[in-house]
Amino acid sequence: MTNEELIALAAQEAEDAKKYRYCLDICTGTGCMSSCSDAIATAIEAEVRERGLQNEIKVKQVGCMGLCASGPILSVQPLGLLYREMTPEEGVAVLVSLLDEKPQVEKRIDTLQPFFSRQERNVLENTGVIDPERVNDYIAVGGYTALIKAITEMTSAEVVQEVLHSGLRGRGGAGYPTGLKWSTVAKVPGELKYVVCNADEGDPGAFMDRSVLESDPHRVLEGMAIAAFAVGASQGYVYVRAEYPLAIKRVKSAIKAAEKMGLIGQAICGTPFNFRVEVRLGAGAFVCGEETALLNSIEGNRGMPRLRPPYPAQSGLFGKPTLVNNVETFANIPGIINNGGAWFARIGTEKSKGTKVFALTGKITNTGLIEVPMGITLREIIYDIGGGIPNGRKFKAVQTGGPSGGCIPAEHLDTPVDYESLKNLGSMMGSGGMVVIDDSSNMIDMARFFMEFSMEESCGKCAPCRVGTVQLYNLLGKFQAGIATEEDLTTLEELCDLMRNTSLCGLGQAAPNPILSTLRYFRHEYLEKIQPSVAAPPEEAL
Amino acid sequence: MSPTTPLIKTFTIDGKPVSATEDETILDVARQNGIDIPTLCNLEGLTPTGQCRLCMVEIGGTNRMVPSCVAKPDEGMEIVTDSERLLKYRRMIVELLFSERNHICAVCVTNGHCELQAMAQRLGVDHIRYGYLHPRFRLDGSHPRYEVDHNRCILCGRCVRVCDEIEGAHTRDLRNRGIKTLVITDFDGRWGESATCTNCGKCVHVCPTGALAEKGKSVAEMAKQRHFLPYLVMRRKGLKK
Amino acid sequence: MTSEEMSEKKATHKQEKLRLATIWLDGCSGCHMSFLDIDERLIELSELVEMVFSPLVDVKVFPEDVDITLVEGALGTEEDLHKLKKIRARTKTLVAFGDCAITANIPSMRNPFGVEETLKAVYLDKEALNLQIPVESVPPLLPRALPLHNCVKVDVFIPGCPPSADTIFFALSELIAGRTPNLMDKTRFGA
Amino acid sequence: MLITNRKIAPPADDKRWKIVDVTMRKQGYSPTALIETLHTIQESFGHVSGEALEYVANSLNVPPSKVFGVATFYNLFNMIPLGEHVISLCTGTACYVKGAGEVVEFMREEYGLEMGQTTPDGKLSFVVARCVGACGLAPVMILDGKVVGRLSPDQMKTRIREWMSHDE
Repeated sequence: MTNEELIALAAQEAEDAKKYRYCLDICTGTGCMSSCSDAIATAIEAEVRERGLQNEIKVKQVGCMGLCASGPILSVQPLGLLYREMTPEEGVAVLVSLLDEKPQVEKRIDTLQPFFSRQERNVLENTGVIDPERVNDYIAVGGYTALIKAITEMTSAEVVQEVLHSGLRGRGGAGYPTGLKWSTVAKVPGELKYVVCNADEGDPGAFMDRSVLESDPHRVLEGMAIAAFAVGASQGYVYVRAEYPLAIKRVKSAIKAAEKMGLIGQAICGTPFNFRVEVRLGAGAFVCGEETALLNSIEGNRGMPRLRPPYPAQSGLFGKPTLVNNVETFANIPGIINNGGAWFARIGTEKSKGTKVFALTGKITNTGLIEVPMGITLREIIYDIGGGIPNGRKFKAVQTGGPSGGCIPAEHLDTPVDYESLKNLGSMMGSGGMVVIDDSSNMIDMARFFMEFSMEESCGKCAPCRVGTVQLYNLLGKFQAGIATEEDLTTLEELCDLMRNTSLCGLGQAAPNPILSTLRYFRHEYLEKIQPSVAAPPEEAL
Repeated sequence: MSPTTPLIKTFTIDGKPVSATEDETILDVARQNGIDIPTLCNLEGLTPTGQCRLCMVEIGGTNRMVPSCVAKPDEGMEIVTDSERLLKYRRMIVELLFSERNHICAVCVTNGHCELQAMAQRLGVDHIRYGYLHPRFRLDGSHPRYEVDHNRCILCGRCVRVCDEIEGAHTRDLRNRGIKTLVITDFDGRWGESATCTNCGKCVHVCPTGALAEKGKSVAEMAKQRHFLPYLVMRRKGLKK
Repeated sequence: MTSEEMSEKKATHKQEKLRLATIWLDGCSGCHMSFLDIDERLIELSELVEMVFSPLVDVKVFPEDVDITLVEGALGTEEDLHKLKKIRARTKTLVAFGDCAITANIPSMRNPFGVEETLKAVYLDKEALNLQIPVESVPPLLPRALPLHNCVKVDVFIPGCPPSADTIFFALSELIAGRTPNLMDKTRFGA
Repeated sequence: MLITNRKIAPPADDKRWKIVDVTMRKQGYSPTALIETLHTIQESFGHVSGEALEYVANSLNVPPSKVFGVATFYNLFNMIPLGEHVISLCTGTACYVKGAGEVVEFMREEYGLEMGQTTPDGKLSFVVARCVGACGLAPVMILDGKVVGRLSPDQMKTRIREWMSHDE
């Protein structure tokens, strides 16, 4: 497919869209789907057929609209109306009200509320707007123009430069500058190189990558293809968690569709650039989110992290130079290529550019998927966008970064969200999970919950993580039971320090963070549990 | 000055000026210079994996630590192999290993010949601060000549590596993960019924503890013989040429 | 402590003998046997310390104000725990004496199986008369045999199964001299 | 253990093995196809049996211990068949914060099941799901493959009871 063909197709799609009076979009992300949102679509479609309005009303299954707390959500275009908590019958009722020219007021969502107005949607611009299973929908909103621009108008060095300019940093957690990673892989000589998309979103409490893959899979493929062009790779893998069946299905169908249109595959756009993509499934191991463990897993091995150096950029998948980026990172690329690095860098703080997608969950009114500019404060996210804490309870902490992150207390709510600030607070950006905790939760319980997770997910390769996580888990059990001693507190802190400094991979090194951060901000909760005198024999813990 | 990378790198270990070729690790160079860095998973002749974390050393002027068995030195580095901090971490790691399984030296076939026991002594570990986990294992005595006692295994992976890299059988691997990791034979079967084991006994002799032992040995009788390993590695290199 | 130091100490502090106690809990008495293997040096020792409680002497009640107590054996029963707490309260320097006291050693071999299964294996799964688990006049077992330091603060550890007589003598000499003995070049777990 | 270059016959005359063969053939019977093949087996048979492991080891020429090691490293593969009905409880953070722990208690009390266990009659399995990413709906369960969410622990209990009584 050439650029002209692409533009023509987009124009045709726009023309087609115009002939409908209304377009009813139903969210079919995992969240709404679990409330049978597909049945709503079916019911409305049946009604449309019955009334013979197929040429006037379009019913479309789209991806996540963000406000998962109110799903299933129905959106009416071009009126821009949103309806919450729909059932098939109610969906039909909305349709009927539209046909009566009196759009239903009941169950309408206020689209001017801060949840929508305070967001800045960039990665999620098409999410909840296009049908993720139709490549034409993506093309209609300008999809694949960035890829064609990159491979026909730019050199690979220019593409890398643009990404460097943008200041984009890895969205998987650590925040390594993406452009730098690309330029390293580009510089390593090699006939065969790989691009790997890390979609093994393992942090409990995070679903950004799932939503992006489910709602706008072509965007990720386009980003990967641009990356492949930039670094000189010809083969790509999307490593998706098996727990995300819908995302897997949509990525697979997106790959097929893109291949069919010649946007992926051999001699893309008539250029010598080849890029094939395959999907590989994770199989339930959090550690595979660590890039070297992920590579081992793609190779069919136990997902144990490798020693670095050599870094994947030099010797990655099957020993070849490999670029590993996460879903959201790739999803940022088309925008950067189309609009330029400077466009991207206009948003954000000095060191953290662009926008970030967060999954807002826990004890918060508006649970859902949001995208905000870097530098926004936690308070704005939780109180303005998130709508605060429900049930009249008090905010206690927000947990970011999953099992590798920490809990941030109320006194730091005005901290701007960027990589460095969150790290300075003893937490981390992570992949974007934000779990809000209210005053009904105990922080030792939280710390132990995460330590249990790390203990079960430790790969077992290095001793500090394999045994350290278990000992920490047991020690926290003593605190929970109120039979801990002063010495136990010292041991707890020493073990955290040991794991942080001596564990083999990032997961083990970061595993103590939930303890360290709760000790930092909620130390009194630990001290309250310490027995003044000698302790009783430890409980049977394991 | 030409910008080409010198083939020989010079640096210091504990203040002593030393040099390394491109392929040599910090541990290699330390050993050549009579500096003994503690290790448990490392064994000359097997691929180093850097997993026991005991051989970590400090890079002077930074807060960084690297596993010396795999890390290669950079020109001008100042390596510290022995500091209060390193000693503290090493002790803790050994204590964690003791707490993990049921290491009862007094009744062990390798009492007095055990690397874990010797490491505890060397590092001054006279008690274990962490709670013993006391897992339960079944012994495998099905092999006519050898036996496995997981109570004494520290998951160093030497047996897995020697079987794969030197013997070429890959009879052993690990099952599960994390604290539940266990060394297995074939499809987690009994050793005596293995279809792939060549009964060579290499795994027994590379094992640092009493986890793998010859049958019929009583307490303190199982000393390990490892001279075959560098010999075999040398022979095979020779044959390849 | 060198012998000169020791004779000096004898000369100057004759009237202020240190109060030494020893006890065995869940252990085999092997460490006490090794203690006796100090042989003739026991006489030297007796001039510096007063043995105020021990299975080797005839005292029924654990006294107050003990300077040094050597505790052999693990914590196996509730009674052991009770005793140890009392000992801790009455002792200045508590010494975990031997591997059982330090690691729970042999007694801990029952730990992976639990009390019930262990008792069943020992008292019921046998071909003998009067198969029954003893309950009367025996203290109940703790769920697990434990090292001393899991329950009380321990000041000095003397590893070994048993520690050699030389190790014990050296450790005591150092303690009497008011120093913390460094034993790791003399003994180890399982020594 | 078979060593041969020829195609190895499947353990039984069951069409599902053909699907497994397709997966392996697609990747040229490369040892790197191991995990993909295990996925296919799990999907086709509901579990990964000992004979399946042996078949894969022989077909892909991967050492038995490695096949077993890989299959047990990943949580998703189960070696024994699950019950007729499977309740997977998400144990992610959001679900935890919103009370998933009470469901664990309930399953223990009502059905005597700990996580990862199946009732002796083989009717019901209670397994852990890693975060399914539907945190907006916490707490979340997957009842026979269907995601059910946004229920209070009490409602969840009712759901489980309802669902269990269906085929009695």
